[in-house]
Amino acid sequence: LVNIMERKQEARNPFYRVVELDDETDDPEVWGKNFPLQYDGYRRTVDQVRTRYGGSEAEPRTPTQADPRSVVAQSRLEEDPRLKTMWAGYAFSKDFREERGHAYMLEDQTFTERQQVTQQPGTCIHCHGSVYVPYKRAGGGDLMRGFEVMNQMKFGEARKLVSHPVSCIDCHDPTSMQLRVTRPGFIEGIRALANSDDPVPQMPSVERWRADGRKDVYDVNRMASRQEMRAFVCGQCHVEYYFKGPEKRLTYPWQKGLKIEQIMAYYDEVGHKDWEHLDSGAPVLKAQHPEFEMWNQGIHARSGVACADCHMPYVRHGAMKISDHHVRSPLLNINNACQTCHKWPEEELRLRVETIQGRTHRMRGLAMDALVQLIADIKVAREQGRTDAELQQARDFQRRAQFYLDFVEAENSTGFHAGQEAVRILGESINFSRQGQVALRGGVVVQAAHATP
Amino acid sequence: LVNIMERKQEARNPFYRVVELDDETDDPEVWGKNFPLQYDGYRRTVDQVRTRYGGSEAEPRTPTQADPRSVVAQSRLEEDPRLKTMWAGYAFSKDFREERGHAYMLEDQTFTERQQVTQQPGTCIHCHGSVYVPYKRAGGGDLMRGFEVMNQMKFGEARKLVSHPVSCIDCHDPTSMQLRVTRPGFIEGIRALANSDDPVPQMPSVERWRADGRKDVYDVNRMASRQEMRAFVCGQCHVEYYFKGPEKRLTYPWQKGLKIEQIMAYYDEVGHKDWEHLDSGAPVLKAQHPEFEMWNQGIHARSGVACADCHMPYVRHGAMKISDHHVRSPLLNINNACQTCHKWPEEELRLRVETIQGRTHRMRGLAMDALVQLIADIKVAREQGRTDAELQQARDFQRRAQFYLDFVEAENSTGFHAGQEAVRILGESINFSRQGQVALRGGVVVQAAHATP
Amino acid sequence: MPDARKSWGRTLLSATTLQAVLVGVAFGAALGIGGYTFIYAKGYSYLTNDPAACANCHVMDEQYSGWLKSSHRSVAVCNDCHTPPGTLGKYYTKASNGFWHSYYFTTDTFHEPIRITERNRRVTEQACRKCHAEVTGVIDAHAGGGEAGDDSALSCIRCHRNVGHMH
Ligand code: HEC
Ligand code: HEC
Ligand code: HEC
Ligand code: HEC
Ligand code: HEC
Ligand code: HEC
Ligand code: HEC
Ligand code: HEC
Ligand code: HEC
Ligand code: HEC
Ligand code: HEC
Ligand code: HEC
Ligand code: HEC
Ligand code: HEC
Ligand SMILES: [Ca+2]
Ligand SMILES: [Ca+2]
Repeated sequence: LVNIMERKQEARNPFYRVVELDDETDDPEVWGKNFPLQYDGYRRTVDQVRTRYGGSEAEPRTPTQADPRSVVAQSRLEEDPRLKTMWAGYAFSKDFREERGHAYMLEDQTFTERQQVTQQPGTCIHCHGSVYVPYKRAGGGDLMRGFEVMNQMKFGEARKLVSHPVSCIDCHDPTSMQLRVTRPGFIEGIRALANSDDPVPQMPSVERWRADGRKDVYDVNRMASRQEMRAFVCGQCHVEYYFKGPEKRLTYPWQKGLKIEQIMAYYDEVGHKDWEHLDSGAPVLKAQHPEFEMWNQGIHARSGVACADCHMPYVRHGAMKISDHHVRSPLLNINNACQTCHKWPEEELRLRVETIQGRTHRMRGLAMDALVQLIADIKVAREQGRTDAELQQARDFQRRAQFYLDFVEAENSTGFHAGQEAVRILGESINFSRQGQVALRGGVVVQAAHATP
Repeated sequence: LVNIMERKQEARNPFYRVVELDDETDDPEVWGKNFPLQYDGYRRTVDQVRTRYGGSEAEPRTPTQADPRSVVAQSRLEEDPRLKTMWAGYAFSKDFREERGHAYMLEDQTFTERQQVTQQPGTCIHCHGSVYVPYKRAGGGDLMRGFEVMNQMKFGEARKLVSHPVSCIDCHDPTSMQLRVTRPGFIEGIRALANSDDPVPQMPSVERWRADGRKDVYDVNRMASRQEMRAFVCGQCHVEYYFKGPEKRLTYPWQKGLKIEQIMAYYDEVGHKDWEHLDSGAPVLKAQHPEFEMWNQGIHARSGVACADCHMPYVRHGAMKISDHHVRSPLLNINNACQTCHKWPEEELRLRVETIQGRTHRMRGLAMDALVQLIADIKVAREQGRTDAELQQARDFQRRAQFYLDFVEAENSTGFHAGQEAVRILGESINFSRQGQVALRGGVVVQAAHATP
Repeated sequence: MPDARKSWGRTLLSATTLQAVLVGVAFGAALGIGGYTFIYAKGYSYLTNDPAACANCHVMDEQYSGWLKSSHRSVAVCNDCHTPPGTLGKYYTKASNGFWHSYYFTTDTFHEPIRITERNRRVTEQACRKCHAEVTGVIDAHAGGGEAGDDSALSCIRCHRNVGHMH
């Protein structure tokens, strides 16, 4: 067993190389032999601690045949029943829980009731397991090919091919340990974004590629800076998405840009709907965890502060410091996550976050009330026998109101990642819902709302 | 080469005392003899330069008998005619201009058309001129007494007693040069705030007074820290206000706190209205320049950054640093105003401000459309002969929608002072306007909007 | 990332047009001025290691008093962070900074607040690593060389801006 410190050019790496890692090693325990400290942190993502709006709460349950989990996170549906109305007719109205640590991603996906009420595609697994090796195997060495193959399996089949939650190999090159993006969804999504004209000052490498005449394609692993990669590896999964076409291809809706207006316009253009609303019959959409998109609208992204800076801050171990692989709410670790950059007391920093979250939470409540009232109105109008033509406008308002609201509701920082933008989106949602109610009653030029200077 | 010699000298003697200043010296030119650099800056507030949303534009006009001004700032009413609808029946619908530098405060107040359409009280002068000496004279040495006396004069009479715009003596003690508050309105307002239970972590001296058992009264000049005074001297005038009772006593509505909900609740409680809306008959309010209130909700106040830090930053004159008395938009002076704390390039800082202002401006537009539509609806309903009882609810919504919108519209940073809060307020305004429209049409439980968890 | 030459450009551009011309044509004169200050205003302080010496220029007062309050006051002097390792590089940097700062100080045409140039920022980033190799070895280990300034390196300053002198 060789002490790497002895070898000059590797003198920077104090770890012992106990085992050889290659591009087939997806078992984190094996990597852990070389990097025990990171592995220890990684394993601690099983912890469940609640913060004011985040973290998660361990809820005991009696295991069943269908769902052997003995502990789950609290149900968001019980916390706020209005969510059931918003999602009426969709699997989310059956089971939706607070998300918890990475260690649970595979089982939570496998056993959520949402799996029982609908037949989910293999695509799902893209973000809930260590799929890098399985994809390559399924594609005969070709990652993209494997992605396409597994997207088209039934979830159950695809699930069998995966044995770990997100693992070291999903974010790291096993030889250099450098960060790398392994997710086809992100590789294609960021490429589409680069091809758009949406300015992204917070992504220097994309702006550089554009400035250099957009030669061939934007290749994230070749072009992104290390600092960008500290956010991109998370953007592999913490994004809004949909399944495109019969091939169920996982797609990130970034063709026009990352802002809500641009994503909405994209879905309208491709005519996508996730389901038809049970009460209102509106063609609605489900937004999901757009942490990456929202972070991009915030001051931290603008200032070059990456996800890893806050969610995997450096922590000191003896003489050296390493990245804390216990990925979690930074509010459980304010000292390392925030205080190097912000010299305020921990309690003060917590209060600042909760002020931003509190405003967001209040507006979320108002937007939720408005939406639920609109849905009730359309339901009544429908029962009174109004025609689809008569309901069309109100339903269109619902589609927008609902997607805008859900975009913030599903974003897991309760607004912190982009405080002003989150509240702006909720304000627009309220405007849509209420205009829908007015439209149903007739007599006001609703278009005016867009006639704004 | 002389350059350096001079510099080494300057370092030793910052200024010469040429004249003696006492508590009667309100002529800035006299102070200027001792402090020529500050005086030079002070005089430069005549400059008119426009920024994207602020500054001001010099608009030439032909002087008339009634209004001898040959240059004014651009009319906000022409920029956005919706303002006339919002203020229908009130003096502001006749003349409302972009505000400009301190040098103009006296003449702009004296010659605005708002003076011709209404008989204004002497109270007005409190914030548009150097009233410290006049107040003391009118009160026989007693500032508060003089304040009461002049409040009850006609504007014209009070005006005659004042000869300068805000001057050195309004912010400085002539012997120590220390900052001091000279405005009765603020002295009483901040006292009322201190007596309330609204937490104000951004005002340490108030929190300390409360913690010490609220002994006698909070005395701003005795208790406030120097850093607090760097904001309080501005808060003397850049605040929301109204004239209380027949004595027309200038009052800052802070009894319950500085947030919009608290100010609204205060006005509801005392049953105050500024006028009855011409089109709708609603008992409405006019919000005015709540820079101090909004700044208090923002991250800068929370971080102890005062008005003077950005609007009167230190500038180096040779070896000494002085406060730039050319009070103006910081965007005209980004390097001194911002870069001492933010190492970003000037252009980048401008873009960050404009991003925050852009979101605010967009929401302002949506809120304005919603309000204008509500007013139109009430007008129609009225013409159709609906009773006051039937209109009561919609009018109440208008009262709220309008005050919330105006609170941000009248706040002169276009949201920058508290970006998320500004957009939140506008979102609530939209919710009020649209609910008013729905209420007029009947059939929805509007209260639900308040039933938010 | 601008290279050293570009950043000199930035520094020059920060002068008024008039000064820019002056610099262009009358480099000799500049040398004269710079040289004068170099002596009179103790510009040669650059050649010493005493932080107080840096403060011979009042425009350095802020950093000096900041340094006195900083976590590094007892462990690093200005030059530990603002000059590269190796005698030659060290004196080249000192000479050029010393000369240009003297020049700008005298002609009073520098951007305020003073901002570190790209070249000197890299020097500083290297300085951090020089003393903290042990602590940072791991986080730099897998970066492509981790040379300060190159895309694969982390910037220490991004998180530890205040270590030298509180901003
Ligand atoms: C400047 C610090 C910062 C950055 C950068 C940041 N976050 Fe966060 N994040 C937070 C805070 C603070 C919260 C709120 C945590 C809470 O409410 O307990 C949060 C919450 C979250 C949550 C929910 C956590 C929970 O406990 O439920 C997720 C998921 C998340 N962030 C992912 C990301 C991703 C992905 C990125 C980058 C695209 C990112 N964050 C960037 C600070 C940050
Ligand atoms: C392979 C997909 C994937 C990647 C890559 C990924 N995440 Fe996650 N993340 C998830 C899933 C899935 C969950 C929810 C797990 C659950 O609830 O069972 C989650 C949960 C979280 C949470 C919530 C923890 C809690 O206590 O609520 C945080 C915070 C988080 N991720 C941050 C990050 C950051 C930061 C990165 C990048 C350094 C990242 N994630 C990379 C899929 C991913
Ligand atoms: C583009 C990446 C991605 C895809 C595809 C994806 N997930 Fe997730 N999933 C996440 C992330 C990130 C989280 C954690 C954040 C959150 O819960 O909002 C999560 C959380 C979850 C959770 C825990 C919280 C909850 O919703 O109860 C479940 C269950 C889940 N996903 C199931 C699924 C199912 C079923 C599918 C396929 C239909 C799927 N996921 C597809 C990224 C993804
Ligand atoms: C969700 C993404 C993600 C996963 C999974 C992950 N890492 Fe990391 N890892 C990171 C990030 C981000 C960094 C910081 C890299 C940088 O700054 O260049 C990092 C850094 C490292 C480093 C460099 C030293 C340090 O601590 O900064 C090592 C070694 C490492 N990880 C080992 C592991 C091991 C072992 C595992 C599995 C047990 C693992 N990582 C799983 C994201 C991840
Ligand atoms: C690597 C540096 C860095 C880290 C880590 C960081 N921040 Fe920041 N933060 C910034 C910068 C830069 C800004 C923008 C203001 C500026 O330019 O100074 C900012 C702005 C803020 C603001 C004001 C903007 C707003 O949204 O209201 C808050 C609050 C804040 N940070 C809180 C936090 C918290 C809480 C954490 C930890 C969870 C954190 N920050 C982590 C650098 C950082
Ligand atoms: C952190 C910096 C900062 C602080 C602190 C601050 N402001 Fe501002 N202020 C700004 C910026 C930036 C603008 C926008 C200027 C523009 O749009 O041109 C502004 C705009 C204004 C305007 C309108 C100026 C114009 O050009 O029309 C007024 C009046 C104002 N502020 C007063 C105040 C007062 C009073 C306080 C304290 C209670 C304060 N400001 C605190 C930065 C600040
Ligand atoms: C005595 C009352 C008073 C005090 C005290 C006062 N202001 Fe003003 N301020 C005004 C008035 C009135 C105007 C508008 C003048 C006009 O438009 O004719 C104004 C205008 C301004 C403007 C707008 C300039 C422009 O170009 O649009 C700024 C910025 C400003 N004040 C900041 C401050 C700051 C900062 C302080 C404290 C250091 C302060 N003010 C103290 C009354 C005051
Ligand atoms: C509490 C302090 C205060 C009082 C009382 C006050 N003003 Fe002002 N006034 C200001 C400030 C601050 C500004 C600059 C900010 C702005 O214009 O929004 C201003 C701006 C103005 C302007 C220039 C911009 C515009 O509105 O066209 C006029 C005219 C004006 N005031 C007239 C009056 C009149 C008439 C009264 C009495 C009815 C009055 N003011 C009472 C503080 C005050
Ligand atoms: C609207 C308020 C206001 C007015 C009017 C005003 N000042 Fe000031 N002045 C300030 C503030 C704020 C400071 C900073 C004080 C501090 O930091 O303690 C200051 C500081 C000073 C100082 C201390 C040195 C410095 O520059 O920081 C002098 C001297 C001074 N002012 C002179 C004057 C003179 C002369 C006039 C009239 C021509 C004047 N001031 C008008 C607000 C004002
Ligand atoms: C005396 C110090 C100081 C000055 C001067 C200052 N800021 Fe800040 N700024 C801060 C602090 C402190 C924060 C909060 C984040 C943190 O804690 O680092 C902040 C936050 C911000 C943010 C992020 C919060 C938000 O509203 O999105 C922006 C943008 C910003 N400042 C811009 C400016 C601009 C523009 C100016 C000049 C007009 C300015 N600042 C002047 C200290 C300052
Ligand atoms: C002769 C007066 C003088 C002395 C002595 C002096 N400085 Fe400076 N320094 C200046 C001036 C003037 C500037 C601004 C020039 C500019 O912006 O390029 C400056 C700028 C700087 C900068 C930022 C700009 C850059 O070039 O990166 C650094 C770092 C710096 N000085 C460090 C030092 C150190 C370390 C010492 C002592 C060894 C020192 N200075 C001594 C006058 C001086
Ligand atoms: C001349 C050697 C030297 C240089 C150059 C140096 N340091 Fe240090 N640094 C030290 C020593 C010695 C300590 C004290 C170590 C301890 O307390 O354990 C220290 C402490 C620290 C600390 C912990 C105390 C704190 O401020 O939080 C940080 C962080 C740090 N250095 C970062 C840096 C950065 C970043 C740079 C470059 C900008 C730098 N150092 C340059 C020697 C140096
Ligand atoms: C992404 C933010 C970040 C970056 C980049 C960063 N650090 Fe740190 N650093 C931290 C945090 C957080 C800690 C605190 C770790 C702890 O106390 O557990 C730390 C700790 C340290 C310490 C030890 C302080 C002590 O407790 O003695 C030193 C020394 C240090 N850093 C130097 C550096 C140097 C040199 C670099 C550049 C090569 C660097 N850091 C880059 C965030 C960062
Ligand atoms: C421990 C490292 C360290 C020490 C010691 C140190 N500095 Fe610095 N200095 C820095 C860093 C890091 C920056 C860049 C700061 C930034 O970009 O925000 C800097 C920037 C500067 C600048 C540019 C302006 C500014 O403040 O950003 C000047 C001038 C300067 N230093 C002078 C000095 C002087 C004079 C001393 C000694 C009294 C000194 N420094 C000691 C690390 C140090
Ligand atoms: Ca959670
Ligand atoms: Ca103005």
